[in-house]
Amino acid sequence: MSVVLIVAIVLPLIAGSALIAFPVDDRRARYAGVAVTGAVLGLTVVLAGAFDRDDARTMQFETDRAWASSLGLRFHLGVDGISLPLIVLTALLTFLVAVHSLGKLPDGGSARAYVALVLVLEAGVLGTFAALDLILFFLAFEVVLVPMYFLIARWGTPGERGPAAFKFILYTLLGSALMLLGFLLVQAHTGTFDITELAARGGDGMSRGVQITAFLAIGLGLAVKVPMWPLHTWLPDAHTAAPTGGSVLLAGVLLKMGTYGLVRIAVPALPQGAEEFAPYLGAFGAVGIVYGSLVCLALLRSPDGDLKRIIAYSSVGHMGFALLGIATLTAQGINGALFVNIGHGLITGLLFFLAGAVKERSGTALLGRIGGSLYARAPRLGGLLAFAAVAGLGLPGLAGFWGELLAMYGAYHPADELSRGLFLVLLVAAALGTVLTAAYMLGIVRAVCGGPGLAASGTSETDDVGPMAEGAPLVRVDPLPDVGRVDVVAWAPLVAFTVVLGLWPATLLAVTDPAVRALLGGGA
Amino acid sequence: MHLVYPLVLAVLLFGIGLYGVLARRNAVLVLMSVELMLNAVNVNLVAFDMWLRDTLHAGQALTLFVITIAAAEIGLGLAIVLMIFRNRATSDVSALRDLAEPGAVPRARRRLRTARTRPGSEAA
Amino acid sequence: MTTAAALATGLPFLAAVLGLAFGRRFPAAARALATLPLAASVLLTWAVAVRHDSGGVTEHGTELTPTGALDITLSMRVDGLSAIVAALVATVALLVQVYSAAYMRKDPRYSSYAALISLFSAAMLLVVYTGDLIVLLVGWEVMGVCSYFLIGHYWETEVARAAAVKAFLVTKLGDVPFLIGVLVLGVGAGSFRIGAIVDGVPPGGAGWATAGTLLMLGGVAGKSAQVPLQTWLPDAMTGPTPVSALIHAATMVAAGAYVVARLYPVFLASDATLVVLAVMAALTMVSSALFAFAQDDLKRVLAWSTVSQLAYMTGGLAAGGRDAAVFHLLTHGAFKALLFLAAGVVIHLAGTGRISDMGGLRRREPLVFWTMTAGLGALVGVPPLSGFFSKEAVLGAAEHTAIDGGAGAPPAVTGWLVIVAGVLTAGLTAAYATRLWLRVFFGEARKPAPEPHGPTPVLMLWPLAVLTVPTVLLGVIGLNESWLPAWLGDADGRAYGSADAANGLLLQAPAYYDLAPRLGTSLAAVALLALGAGAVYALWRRDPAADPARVLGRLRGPAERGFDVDRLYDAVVVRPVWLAARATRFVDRVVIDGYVHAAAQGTWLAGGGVRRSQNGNVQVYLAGVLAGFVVLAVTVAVRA
Amino acid sequence: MNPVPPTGGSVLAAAHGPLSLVQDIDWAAIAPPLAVASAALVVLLADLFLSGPRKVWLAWLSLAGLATALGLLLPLRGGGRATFCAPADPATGGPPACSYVVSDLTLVLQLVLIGSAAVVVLLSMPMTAPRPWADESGSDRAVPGGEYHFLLLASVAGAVTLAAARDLVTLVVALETLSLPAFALVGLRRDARGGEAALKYFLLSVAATAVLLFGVSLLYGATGAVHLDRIAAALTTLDPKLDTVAATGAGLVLVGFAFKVAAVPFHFWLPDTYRGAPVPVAAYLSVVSKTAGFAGLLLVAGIGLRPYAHVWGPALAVLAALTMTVGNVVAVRVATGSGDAVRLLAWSSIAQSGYVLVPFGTAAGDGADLADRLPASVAYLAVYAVMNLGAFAVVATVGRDRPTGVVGDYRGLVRVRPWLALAMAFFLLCLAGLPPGLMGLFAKVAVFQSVVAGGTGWLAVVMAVNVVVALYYYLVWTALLFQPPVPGPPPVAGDGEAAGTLGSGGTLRVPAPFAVAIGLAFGLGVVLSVAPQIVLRVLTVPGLLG
Repeated sequence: MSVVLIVAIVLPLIAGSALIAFPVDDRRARYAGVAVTGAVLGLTVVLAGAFDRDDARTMQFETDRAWASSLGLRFHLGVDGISLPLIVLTALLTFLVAVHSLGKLPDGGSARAYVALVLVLEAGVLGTFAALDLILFFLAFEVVLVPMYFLIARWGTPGERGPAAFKFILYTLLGSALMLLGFLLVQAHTGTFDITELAARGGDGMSRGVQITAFLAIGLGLAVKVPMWPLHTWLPDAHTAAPTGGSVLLAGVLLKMGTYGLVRIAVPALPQGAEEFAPYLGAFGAVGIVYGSLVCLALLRSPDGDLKRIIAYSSVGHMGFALLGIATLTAQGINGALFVNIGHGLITGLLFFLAGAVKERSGTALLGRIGGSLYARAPRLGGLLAFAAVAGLGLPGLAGFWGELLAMYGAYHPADELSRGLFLVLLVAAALGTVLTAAYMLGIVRAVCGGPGLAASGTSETDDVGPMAEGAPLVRVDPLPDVGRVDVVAWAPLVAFTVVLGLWPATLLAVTDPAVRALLGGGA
Repeated sequence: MHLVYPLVLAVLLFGIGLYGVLARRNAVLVLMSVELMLNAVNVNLVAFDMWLRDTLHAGQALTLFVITIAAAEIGLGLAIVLMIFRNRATSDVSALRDLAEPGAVPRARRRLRTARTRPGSEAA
Repeated sequence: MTTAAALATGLPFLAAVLGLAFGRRFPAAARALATLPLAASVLLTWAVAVRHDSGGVTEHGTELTPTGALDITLSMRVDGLSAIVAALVATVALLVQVYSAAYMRKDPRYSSYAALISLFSAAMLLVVYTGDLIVLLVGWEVMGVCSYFLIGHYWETEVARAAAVKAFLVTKLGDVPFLIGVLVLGVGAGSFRIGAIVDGVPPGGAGWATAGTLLMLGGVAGKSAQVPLQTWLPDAMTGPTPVSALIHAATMVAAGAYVVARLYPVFLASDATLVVLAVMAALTMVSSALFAFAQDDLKRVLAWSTVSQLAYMTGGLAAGGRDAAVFHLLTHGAFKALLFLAAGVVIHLAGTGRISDMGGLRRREPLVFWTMTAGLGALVGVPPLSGFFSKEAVLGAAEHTAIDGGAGAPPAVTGWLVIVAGVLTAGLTAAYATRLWLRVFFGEARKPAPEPHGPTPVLMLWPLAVLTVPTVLLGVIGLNESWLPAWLGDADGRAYGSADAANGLLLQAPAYYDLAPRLGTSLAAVALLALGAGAVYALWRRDPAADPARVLGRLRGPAERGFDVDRLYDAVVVRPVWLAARATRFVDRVVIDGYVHAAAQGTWLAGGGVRRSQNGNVQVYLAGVLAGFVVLAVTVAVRA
Repeated sequence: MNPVPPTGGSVLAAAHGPLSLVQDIDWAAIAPPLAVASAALVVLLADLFLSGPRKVWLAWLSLAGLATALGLLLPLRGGGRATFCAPADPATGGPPACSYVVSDLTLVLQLVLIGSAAVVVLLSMPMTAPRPWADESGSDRAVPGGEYHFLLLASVAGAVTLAAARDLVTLVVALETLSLPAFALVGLRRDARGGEAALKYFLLSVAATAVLLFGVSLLYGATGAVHLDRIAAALTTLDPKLDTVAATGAGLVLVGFAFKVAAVPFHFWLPDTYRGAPVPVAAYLSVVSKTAGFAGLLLVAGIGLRPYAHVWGPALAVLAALTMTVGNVVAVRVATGSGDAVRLLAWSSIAQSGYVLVPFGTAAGDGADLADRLPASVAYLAVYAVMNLGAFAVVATVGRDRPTGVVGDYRGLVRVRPWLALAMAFFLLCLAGLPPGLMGLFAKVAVFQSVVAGGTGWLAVVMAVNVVVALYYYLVWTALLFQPPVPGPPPVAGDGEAAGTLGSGGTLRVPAPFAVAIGLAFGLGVVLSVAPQIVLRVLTVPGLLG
């Protein structure tokens, strides 16, 4: 089975580079893209099937071969309860983006190049989630940068794509360079890059000072990617400028590499470092939640409030919960963080698909000029946007709730060495953050979906003589093209998974919980 | 005689050569001052050799090499200066400003230059 | 038994999912899809109630999910309280679905409306039946979002959109402390299961119990529109009337009181919570009754009256009368649903919702007149009707706590608060009910009513008749101890024999289980009632056209606007949030992003500076080299 | 194969009688530089007899010479062969010190030097051969083939010898043999710019050499020895009076080599020289001359001045930080300002030499753990040679048909020459150290590893920031390769040449030798990216600095 894992990672890489190297006409390239990403999705599903659930704590499908022995780098891959869900999510989202690319692509480059870059991106992300060697993790972490840069710079919105793409890649590279320094510091003191070995050792062999410095370097690098509050300013620009497929992948999957890194590497390998920085991490996470929602509220009212920018800031808020969950250093907190990863990936992926669709139909993403009354003009699209917004605000019964609940549960009852007073304050801040999140999410629905009825539908006078009758003669709007066939295929899995994960969270928690307990048990 | 005399001489010679290289405008004079610096080195080497009573006489061997190197350099240096003189009709070292970074040369000197380097097209 | 309960919850949920997914394509099937599954769940809930009779708790469940610490279980906990309330909820929901089948027949979005009503019913049944607090929270918030969508049903109008957002945000604000309360109780008792929490609280009370219950009061206030968070309910009237009938009268708003009743032993153990609850209830009772008196819109009057009646229930709970409060919950559910549905017909007839334009409608639709009169009578507490018995039961319990409260009973102050507020509200209720009754049905129509489109459809009238039966007769079940109190069982759900109450085997003093009206409180209540009704009647007699509410004089304006609590919220909460939002955006754009751009700019300028040093002059280069050599030589020499 | 001392050139019995003048020479050890030097002479002579079109043979001759030199490296694998050894001085009783030692380090460096020189010869074929690739237009006007190849091979001979020199005299002579022909090569085109570049390079280089020699003399005076290992021994037991003299001498020697590798503030000559010289010569300077400079630095600092590590360690650390930062920061302005391709590569090569200097900066104490720090520089040098030569090869190719030599000329190259554009993108991303340029990434990780292990944290952070700044201008260039042509009239060329941007369909011919050079570099790059252990093995070779 370990061969399946390798093929799942290497196949998109080879296909992508082949597409870049050999000229193929656009139509066949798009179908090739769908085929390859579909195959990878199939492989990951096979992996999920073959995954031994009640032994979710140990690494499975492992391959471990030397690559550059004098550097200490080994080609060491493996999957456990923590990385399996993320791998399946990556494969799913990339497949949906490939399907989405069958429709209209923004101009800026050939579809062949677009699909190739998406495939290379997928290989990078899958590599990051499956890597069990620090340098291999760093390498896969960086493979993602160049394709994402070109996706934004070439297919983004013409005005702001250049600087936004540069801001994204330079900011993230600075983070990952610092992270590399942290890795090398760890290797200098423990002599190994192997993540499972480091987790098993739980930080002995490194003095407290070294652990703190290493955690600071690695933490900063990963925090840029999460994004943690003060290091987040690259995200809104990147999202506003990125094409739909790019935004979905950026928000759906790339952000998860940060939190995954924290859970997989920083917390278990450097327990004393984690203990030292947990309050700061939690504080920045909570600030991120409130800060993100406040900025979204401001964007709702401001003239240049862009729908995609609001969804980008909502990602800052949601990932704040993940950080808070991790900062509690408890099993339920980290389970919550992993659940937020998956839930946010699905919901924000759907939100960005919808935002892209709205932008495509109304020509602009600016709330002021979208023209509102989406319920009337494109009922199914309006309904889906309402569903995604409600899921986004963390409605229980949908995927967004469980992660936030567990993070708050962890914050209420953090690990013993952490100060309960601080985490209670963070809990209250996060809880109030959910109210603010609800405010701007419903604000979006109110600004985009509500509005005057359709001109053609005739006066829908109901018997109820409610406010309708007394209203002034209402302005009428003309209909927009509703959800197309490609869109349905691209979005249906996201909606389905959001509901399934919402109603039956055990599908995910049963897999991650044993691995997290092993991590903390082994680590602390 | 005590070692310090030749050393002081060498340092003085080196200083003079250094000043010559920095201050003189004419290329040939600059070459001469470089020679001075090299000869200072020779003085130094021979002085140390005697002082150390080195059986291998490494110092003097190196002096011979330095002398030959100096000769080669001067030959080549003069050839280059000659070429510039033929191209530019001047051997003023500070007049050669073609290869400066665009925008680094103060405005006053720019008009002197013949081929204006084209301002590059703005990169994306 | 629990499987029947699970099925009762699952059927409407299934209907909702099918309705939302395929509603648009098969509108005809929507009506059947709305009523049939709900009818089945009514039968199931009644079967559960009957089979339970006065038995103990039956609970079955499986582990929903591991969380890393306390696991969450998906379980159905059927005890007397949940069986009866579930039956009420299912029945009212069915009646509302039938009523709105006719009421909304021309509305293009009927299928999604009906699906949302089914989803709401499923969520409410989940809240009623579930045995785990987290799952209760799930049902709790799904109800919130259904009420948001249903209030915003007429999203064409701005006022509906605003009311929907306001309703959701205010309840969500209440849900924040509720969630934290759930966490506190869960961690305190070592499990999220209601059974474990109820048994886990020590008789003398515990820190976590008091804290947890106090925090949960936030959620109760939000959902049941009690004093701090009551402003959203009157605005929610912009939704269709059947929605108001179901959600904002009988079921959702009662969920707050239901949760307190469900976890009653925990509340009993924390006196501080009961005092706060009592204060909250008293304030709400009186103020909302006064606001109801000053309203001009028919549905807003009923909305404020709902708030004040809910305060009765929470007041009863605060004063130790759990069975009395639940009794009032049942009767109120029946007669308030009746009043709202009747109001729907009245507005349909009068063509407007404003009382000042109505008049003399009793001849137009006699059935509506008589059913509405019964409803108003029950609301006011006219002796033979159900309202009188349940209100007296609450006042009786309060009196018992005030005068001879035992060891386990709540503090006396809660009793006094509830009695005084209760009696006062009885008078005010009589006042606004009579004013409503006279101005709508008697005198001449002040505005020419539009020509109705034909007779009121029978499907709208039939539910009114059905609801009149419990409105009139339901009072009886409180008279005998072996009926309602026995069915409900003790506070912790355990059944008890007829004699146990007497010889003190139960949680509370025997008096709390006897719901028969006591002489003292009954006389006082009836006296106030007569006073209130008489005064309004006299005012009306003097000038039928004028509005009896003029007696409030200058107080009328603020009373109509609910003492401007909205403006207070706007000033204290909403505006500061917008300012904070704008400030945060400024900080984000200028300060945090500023540093990033400054770094880039710094690199740019540094590059320019150094580049200028490359000016092509060999002498400068040589100077650079030799300067470097001097610096290096000095540092080397110094360090050596 | 055989341990030191060599069996072949056994030292005559030092025990009896006075110093014997006849020395036994290990011909196998000195075969590579000898081969290159003789090839130079052969080319010089052949130039007399070949005329007209047959002049192309000169290039093939020099290639053949370099190939034989490479071949001669093979038997020396295993290293440890030494020759020209001075007998053990009876007074000090030290071991015999040899002037020419072929250790593993030397072999690696010689391999890099000769390989790079071969590629440079490939690149200079069109320029030096009259026909069929020669073209009169464009910036590469014809250069006298005979002189060019002779000078090139002479310079390479100097560089190869320098890699094996173990005493100051040989070092200095080799350095001069390397530099003098280079001055001539820069000015060989005899145009105004060439002349100016040659003069600047000459003056600065000579001044630096004078400083170097002065340092050598002081060092000799203080330690009384010329052989590096003897100097190291003497430095440990130096009497304090001579301490400052020895330290100053050491400093001055390092200044000489710092100039050679163009560390800031001794970098001023580099941009003007590269811009003035023909592109193949610029490539030669940026790779072979720089590698030789680093070889000298490695030998002197690594072996000779090892006890003074605490002195020159921090100094070189500051130098490294300065070099990286200045190189990258100015390159950013060049990329967005004039956008001159060769000048951008010049500043980029300054920044790259900063990265190579970083492991030197970690030296401290008595330099005990230098042996496992400095090999990172060697590894980086090898990788740098491949990627830099590749980049120069592409610039040379495009420069022939687009004489303006501006980065804008590369816009939309992927549509005109897809493989050329992909190769250029690969080289640039390697220089930036970002996947898909894995080779560059591994080299940077090796350097990072040595600096983090060395404990100079601040230098590691400075390098991390520099990697980010560097990415900007590499990415601006890479992005241009894939961008659609700018609509509207092509920017007016300064001197009216018909050099429209690529996008406007200007033809771009890729002569055969360029294609071979780029293919070789790209192939080697891909191989090293997939299997970095080939070059990274250097990191864990025991006693590399033996």
